[in-house]
Amino acid sequence: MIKILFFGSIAAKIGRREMMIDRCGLTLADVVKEAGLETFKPLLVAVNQQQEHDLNILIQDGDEVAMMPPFAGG
Amino acid sequence: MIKILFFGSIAAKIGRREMMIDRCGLTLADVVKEAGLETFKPLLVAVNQQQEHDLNILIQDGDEVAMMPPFAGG
Amino acid sequence: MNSDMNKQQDAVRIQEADFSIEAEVDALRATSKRIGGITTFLGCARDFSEGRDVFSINFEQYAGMATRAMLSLRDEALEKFEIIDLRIVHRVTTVHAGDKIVLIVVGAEHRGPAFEACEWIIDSLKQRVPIWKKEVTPDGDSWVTEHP
Amino acid sequence: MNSDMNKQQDAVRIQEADFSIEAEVDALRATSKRIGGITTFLGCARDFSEGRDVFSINFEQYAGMATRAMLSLRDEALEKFEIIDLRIVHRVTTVHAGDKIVLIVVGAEHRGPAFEACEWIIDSLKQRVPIWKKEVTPDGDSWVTEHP
Repeated sequence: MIKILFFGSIAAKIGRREMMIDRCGLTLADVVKEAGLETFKPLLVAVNQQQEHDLNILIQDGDEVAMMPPFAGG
Repeated sequence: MIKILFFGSIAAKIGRREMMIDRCGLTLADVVKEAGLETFKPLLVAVNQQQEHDLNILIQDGDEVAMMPPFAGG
Repeated sequence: MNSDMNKQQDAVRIQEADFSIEAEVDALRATSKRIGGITTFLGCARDFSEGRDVFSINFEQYAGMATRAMLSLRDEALEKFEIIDLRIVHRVTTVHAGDKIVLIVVGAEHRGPAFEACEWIIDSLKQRVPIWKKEVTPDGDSWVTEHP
Repeated sequence: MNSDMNKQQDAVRIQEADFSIEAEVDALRATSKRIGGITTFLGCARDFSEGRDVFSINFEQYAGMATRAMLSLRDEALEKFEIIDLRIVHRVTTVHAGDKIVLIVVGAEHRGPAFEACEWIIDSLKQRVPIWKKEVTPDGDSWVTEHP
């Protein structure tokens, strides 16, 4: 099971904050596509709370993937 | 009457904080000499609470002249 | 080890509650008498942004990752600059004009590195810490996308 | 005019008493809701200097000229940088390790000018405000001559 989290304007756009995917062998790019965010730019992605720039990595069962718009703290 | 004020290490060196001179037609350089500070370096001088770099100006009766080592606030 | 851990986590916090600048500066000063200069940056909510009135700002964080990113900023700054210690507190809640949002406190022996580090931390925080804000304006809600 | 004068003199002070950072920052924030970033610099007494222990530091000022010089620094900074307001408080008394000496608080719409102005003010204060300090050390008294 892969847990996807949505934040900020992305959560507002998608209308939810969380989504589960129960499939194996997905790349990070596949997960972004499953979430319907392949055209969302700029999109920041984190895997298990670490920012990840390589969309080709394989996502493992139990991973937490976050879909994030650019940060705006401070 | 010209009032001369001494500050910081200069007051410590000269052993007093104030001195009066009752003479006319003195330049700032003369006043520095009267105070015995012509060889003290670096010496900052203020006339009536404004820093003064021109030692040739004439000091007027009633002026307040300050003999100051480099500042060390903060 | 455990008390070091607590100390470090106390030095970097994300919270709803308002904070005291004095208390954070005092906590920093208590860590070393070698500190000669302390710089702070306080970010406050303004009553307008890009020409519009702003009623309030709602903050949101990626809990966990945001704190981890701030801890790693702190470690990196302690490594990168000649400073003695630093603290970061960021509120995640709804704030109004004049309210405090973020505080960075940096202590060093000399002021140059304290200024450098303080500015680097707030710049880096905006780029690396997963926090977002939505401004509530007369024209509706608006997610802030730039790093001003 | 009179109340402007009072406000300005309150914003720049030389005093024996300790000061509150929070109170100074609050006083600054009260002047405008357009302030988005506040930088501060706090100078503290260290317990050693140039490798020697320091028991205490005695400050001395040219009363009158020191305040005038600080007021003119403030005016110049408000002119020179894109900032909204600023405050300067300097203690002139005997302080010990860890004691607060000087505080500069700068408020601006954006943080860049606030950092720039704050650093410029402390640098300029050291060069232009007639204040001196004598360190009391195990080897005797020593006037501080450098601008570190």
